[in-house]
Amino acid sequence: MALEVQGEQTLQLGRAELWRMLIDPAVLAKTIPGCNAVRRIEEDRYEMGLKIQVANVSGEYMGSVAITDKREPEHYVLTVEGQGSIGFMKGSAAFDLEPKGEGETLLRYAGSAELGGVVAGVGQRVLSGVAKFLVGRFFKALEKCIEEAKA
Amino acid sequence: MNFRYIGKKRRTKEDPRFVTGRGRFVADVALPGMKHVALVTSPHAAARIKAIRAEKALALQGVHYVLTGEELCAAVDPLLIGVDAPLVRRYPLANGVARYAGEWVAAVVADSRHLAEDAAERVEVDYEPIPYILDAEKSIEPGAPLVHPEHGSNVLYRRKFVWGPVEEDFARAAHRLSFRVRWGRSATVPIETFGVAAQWDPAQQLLDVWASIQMPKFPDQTARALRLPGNAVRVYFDVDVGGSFGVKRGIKHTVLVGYLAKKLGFPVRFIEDRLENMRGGDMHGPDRIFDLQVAFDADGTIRSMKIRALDDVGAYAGRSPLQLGKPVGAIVGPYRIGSVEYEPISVLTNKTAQEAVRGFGQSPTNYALESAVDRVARHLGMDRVAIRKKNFIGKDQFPYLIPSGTTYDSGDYHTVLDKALAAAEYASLVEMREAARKAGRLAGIGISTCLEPSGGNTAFEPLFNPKNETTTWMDSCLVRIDLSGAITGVMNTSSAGQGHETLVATVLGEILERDPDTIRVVHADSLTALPSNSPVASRMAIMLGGAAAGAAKRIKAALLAIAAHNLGVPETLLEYREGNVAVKGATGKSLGWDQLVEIAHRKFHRMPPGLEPGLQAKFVWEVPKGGALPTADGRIQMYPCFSLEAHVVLVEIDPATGQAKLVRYACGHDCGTMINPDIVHGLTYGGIAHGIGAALYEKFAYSDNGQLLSQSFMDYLIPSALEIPSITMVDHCTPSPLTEFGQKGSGEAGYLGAPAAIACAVNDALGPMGASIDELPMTPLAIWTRIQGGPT
Amino acid sequence: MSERLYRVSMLVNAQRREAEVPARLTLVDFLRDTLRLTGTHTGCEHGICGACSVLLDGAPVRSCLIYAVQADGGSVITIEGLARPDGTQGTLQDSFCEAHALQCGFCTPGMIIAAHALLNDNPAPSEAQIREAIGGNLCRCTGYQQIVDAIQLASGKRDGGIA
Amino acid sequence: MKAAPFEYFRASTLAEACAQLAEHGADAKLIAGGQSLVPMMAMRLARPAWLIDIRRLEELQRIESRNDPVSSADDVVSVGAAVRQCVIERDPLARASLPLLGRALKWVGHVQTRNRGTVGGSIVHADPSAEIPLVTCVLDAVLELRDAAGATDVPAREFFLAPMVTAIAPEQCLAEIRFPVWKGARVGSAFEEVSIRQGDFALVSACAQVALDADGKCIRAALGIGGASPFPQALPEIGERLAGTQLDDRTIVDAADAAAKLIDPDGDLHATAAYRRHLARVLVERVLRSAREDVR
Repeated sequence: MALEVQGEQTLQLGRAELWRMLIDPAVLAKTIPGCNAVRRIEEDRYEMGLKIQVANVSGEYMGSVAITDKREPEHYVLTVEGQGSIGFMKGSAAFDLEPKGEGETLLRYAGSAELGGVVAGVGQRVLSGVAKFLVGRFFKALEKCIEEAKA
Repeated sequence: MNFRYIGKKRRTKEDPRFVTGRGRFVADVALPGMKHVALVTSPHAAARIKAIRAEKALALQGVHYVLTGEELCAAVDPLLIGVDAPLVRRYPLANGVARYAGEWVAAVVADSRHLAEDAAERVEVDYEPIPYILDAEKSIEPGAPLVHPEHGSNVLYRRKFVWGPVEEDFARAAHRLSFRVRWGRSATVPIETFGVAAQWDPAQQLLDVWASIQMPKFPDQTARALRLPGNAVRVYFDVDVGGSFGVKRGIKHTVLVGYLAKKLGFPVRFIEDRLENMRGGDMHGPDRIFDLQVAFDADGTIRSMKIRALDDVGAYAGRSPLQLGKPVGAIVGPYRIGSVEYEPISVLTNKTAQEAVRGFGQSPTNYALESAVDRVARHLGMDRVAIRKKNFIGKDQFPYLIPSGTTYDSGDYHTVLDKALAAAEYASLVEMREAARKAGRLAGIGISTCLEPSGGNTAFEPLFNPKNETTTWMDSCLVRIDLSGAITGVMNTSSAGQGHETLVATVLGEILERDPDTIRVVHADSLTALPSNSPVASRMAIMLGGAAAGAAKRIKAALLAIAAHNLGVPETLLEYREGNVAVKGATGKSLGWDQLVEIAHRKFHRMPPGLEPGLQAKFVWEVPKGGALPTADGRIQMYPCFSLEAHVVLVEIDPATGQAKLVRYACGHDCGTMINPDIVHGLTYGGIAHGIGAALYEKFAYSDNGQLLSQSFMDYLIPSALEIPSITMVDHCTPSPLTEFGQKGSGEAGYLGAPAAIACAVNDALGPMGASIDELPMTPLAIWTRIQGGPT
Repeated sequence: MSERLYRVSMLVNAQRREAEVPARLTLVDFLRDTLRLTGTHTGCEHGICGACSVLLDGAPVRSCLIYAVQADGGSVITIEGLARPDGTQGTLQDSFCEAHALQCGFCTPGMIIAAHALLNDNPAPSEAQIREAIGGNLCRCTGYQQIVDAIQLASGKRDGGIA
Repeated sequence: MKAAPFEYFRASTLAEACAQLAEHGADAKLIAGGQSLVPMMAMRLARPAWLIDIRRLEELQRIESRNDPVSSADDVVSVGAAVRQCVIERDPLARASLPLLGRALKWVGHVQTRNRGTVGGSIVHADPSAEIPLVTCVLDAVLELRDAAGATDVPAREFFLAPMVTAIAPEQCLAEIRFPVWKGARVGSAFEEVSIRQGDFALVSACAQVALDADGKCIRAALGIGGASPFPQALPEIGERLAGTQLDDRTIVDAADAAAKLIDPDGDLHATAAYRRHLARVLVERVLRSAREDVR
């Protein structure tokens, strides 16, 4: 089951600061939906536990998150992989940061995710809506991090 | 023919136990101390299994064992496959590599199924995903990832047969057409999943097996894989099977459970849950691309065909590639087509493996053939009824030899089609279609005339695998008359709803002239059974019916011999009536059933010399006209008997939504003599419903990353009573000259023609807008897409 | 870690049945495995096929979608409970035999339960109403035709007692 | 397909249920009919540690006509969250006052699931294709959520956030649904959906309720689309546009075109996004026509 997501979001933070945030493991831990622990394996590569909880559905995954293709401060790729009892998930998204106004950055993203196991086999009807919802959660969490950073 | 019991309305022997909840299905078998299995399955389309860690699972109280492929594969032999591809090895559990999403990787044994599932979640498997291939056509291109690298290719089987002067016929024909149709991956999906329970008795060195099976040579294959002598496996054939229609094969399940029971020393049961069944039950059906070329004349005479059939069997081959073989025996359908080229190609992909489905590959082929006939008619502007009648084999042309070497036994195709048209009120159907069209709706009529080869033999095995010289495909029956004079028939296989107990009782009753309701029919176990090849291939009316008749005749012969001896007259002067034997004429000399039985059982001094005491007889029967190997050019007598079904259907499509509705459905059916009409009709209605599913609703769909998306009944859409219309059935009887009572098979009836007819109807509906659809199932989305002018 | 057990008590086919069960035991598993009433079948365990239909407090329900603890205090009728007191088949069951409304018999108990509930509500249903009432029960053998026939047959000769 | 282990508590009052929720938080799930939750638990996609059974709570079983003193406009029929779907089909008050809900229920599952499934259960499960949530949005119902601290009202139109995601907090229980009942006799409604088999999840559904004055002019219209967005979508802006029109065919076609532009469909195995958008347009047109005819 493959899912595609893409879009853009304007964030109230300058590009350089946003860049630093986006690759900060502490921020990753707070923004990746369901992420409950991040442990550094090597530069830009972390081990992580994920507990996805979307309404009634919950699934735990053990996996990793990696940041690659870095072109500071404008581009990187975020890859998340996990495996758990209800299957596996693997997703990656390319992020592009464009300066917008003063203290404002346009973040474009385009990614896809693959799912396998029971979730893919019985949930195909709603997965794409759920994916959009999770992207929304990511940005909400990110905005909160930005506010906290500013505060 | 005038029968006493055959062909008459008669309640079946089986129904009372089922309507009162007293059936005994495998899930009802509870053995003392029995443990339960749940599976760990691969979520990947293809992956190397790097490590399996079971500690956390085994730490749960009540969890007994976690079996891995590594252990199992070292201890059992690979499961048999139909074609000559010894390196495409299959075991119950993946060994090092998992080749489709859902493949079994480990099995957990626990006190309850609940606990087994708890434990299965805790088995940790390290997978390394590897490249996979999902597209059948791409799988045979160079460089495609290989499902079984040892085999060296994804092609399991490929051969081009040429029967008759194909090129000459194509050159001579006035017209040629070529097209592609695709049969979607669906299956029979019985409401009962597969299940098996096994118990090992170390004192007797005997494995007892209860399973939901419909599988030839099941005990032998199980024993062989488990490296046991055949007489160390006892399969109970009295387990009720909750539907099969071909797929209940279960060798891998049984080898797994048998191994566990033997190793662990307690009874073990595995009942697939629906998710395991859909993904890893290895029960998907044909998934076939047909490329057809047809050569025909201006008057509609079809001269020749070239058929390429590419079948995606999934990641392993059981008997599935042979489903391309059975259609060889009816490759021209009911038509006088003089020559045929046939190129079956069976390929491997990273999908769930395919298993036998009702008709064993014939329904997809019938769909392709009927699509060809419709296209020829459309091309020539000919009426679709007329073109069929033009090409039908005439009723006086039987026995009729088709180019691929099979002789059809009998038939009257014109009459059956006429009866179906009359039952459908064809003229009013045309009016309804025209009225719907005038009102802006889409409506179409579909007609199909399809053969059901029946009787079953194993001829496709040597045809597809020269190393396999199996030509014997017998079935048998044992009849016993006990001291009280009661009759018991013993059949030697399990049943999945086809009414075999009624069949045997009716046949025994007919021959012995005794009331079938007084006759008991039991299922032997595999150690007491006579040889049987199970109720596959629409064969039991013919084969079990024939065997029962043969055994009953032997009983009758014994009774006559006893009577002749005791009455002191030659048998030729005797008359058998309702079990009593009397001297012909009004002599008054006779011996009654009870007296004859008593002599046989108790009065050896009154027995004729040379006759065994007791009163029992067995009969083992080989398929009529079976028993021969194919010729070098692949001509072979496939099944002996050929039933015809003619479907006439009116479909209406909502042009705004693409939803198709079956407005009228009629079926004309000729399967020779019907032994029990209710049973034949029931099988046929059910077959039609199954065909409606294949045509409009059902598909095992895969995502681009090899995930089965229709894994539950929320997405694999079996039609309900709200989708299946009321069906008008009309019978015709052209007896088979090859069988005891003129009966032919009907176990696959309905399914063999319904998809073809519905597809033709949908295309007739789309025709006025210049659209057509070439792929099953024809879902609302697919139909709407075509209405919009998009690709299928 | 042993699972907590809950006491359940219910009338099953007019008999009081009590047991201690884990909360996650479905009503169908309770009927089949605990009480050994194996006439009720499981076909999908996710509420689509209807093979597990039983009457709970008079209404047909899917017993795979109910935990036994939820049915505590209730009254359940299974296929075994539709027979006459002497164990012979009731009118509807008899009609299923007469019309040969089954083949493998696996969906049959659920189908009869659904039909029974329909006829209790509506003694003379139309074909459309019959199809609606059994629309949630999948059968793979019969194409439903002889089932519809059987229910029509039964609707003409209900004897008012146990059907 | 056996659920993961859980503990079970049958609440005898709503307060008790809320107390349990407060104690267990996200580890607990309420169960009433269980027709959506139990299959998910069988597949182990849902695995609550606690199930709090509210099916028998009398407080959640009532269907009452309740005129809201604050709002002068509509009457209100309040439906307890644990009212079974089959009860709505038969209840005289619900039939008389909530015809649209009755029409929707014909599309919900099958007899066996409607006998068990509840109105509230369908709402909190929040399947984007489900019929009852769509009706709550279209009629602009108010959902009363209760927790240990008290009651909170949430408009249905703000309740559904994503597939199976709602605004309900783990410690809250949906207690009742208050449906506005339009005054005046000339109200018509319609519910239509396209599913592959009857009883399946809708590929797309649509429903409408309209009120016409004595001259046949539309004085009020409400409509919405299910299955074509991540949540059931009411289309108040289209309803407003229809008010004041004659609800003639041209207006209806325009409304359907406009409606189809407001949704956010996704593709899946059974329907592409384009097909869903098309069906939404077709169905909106059909339900508006049918609702109009229903008045007449």
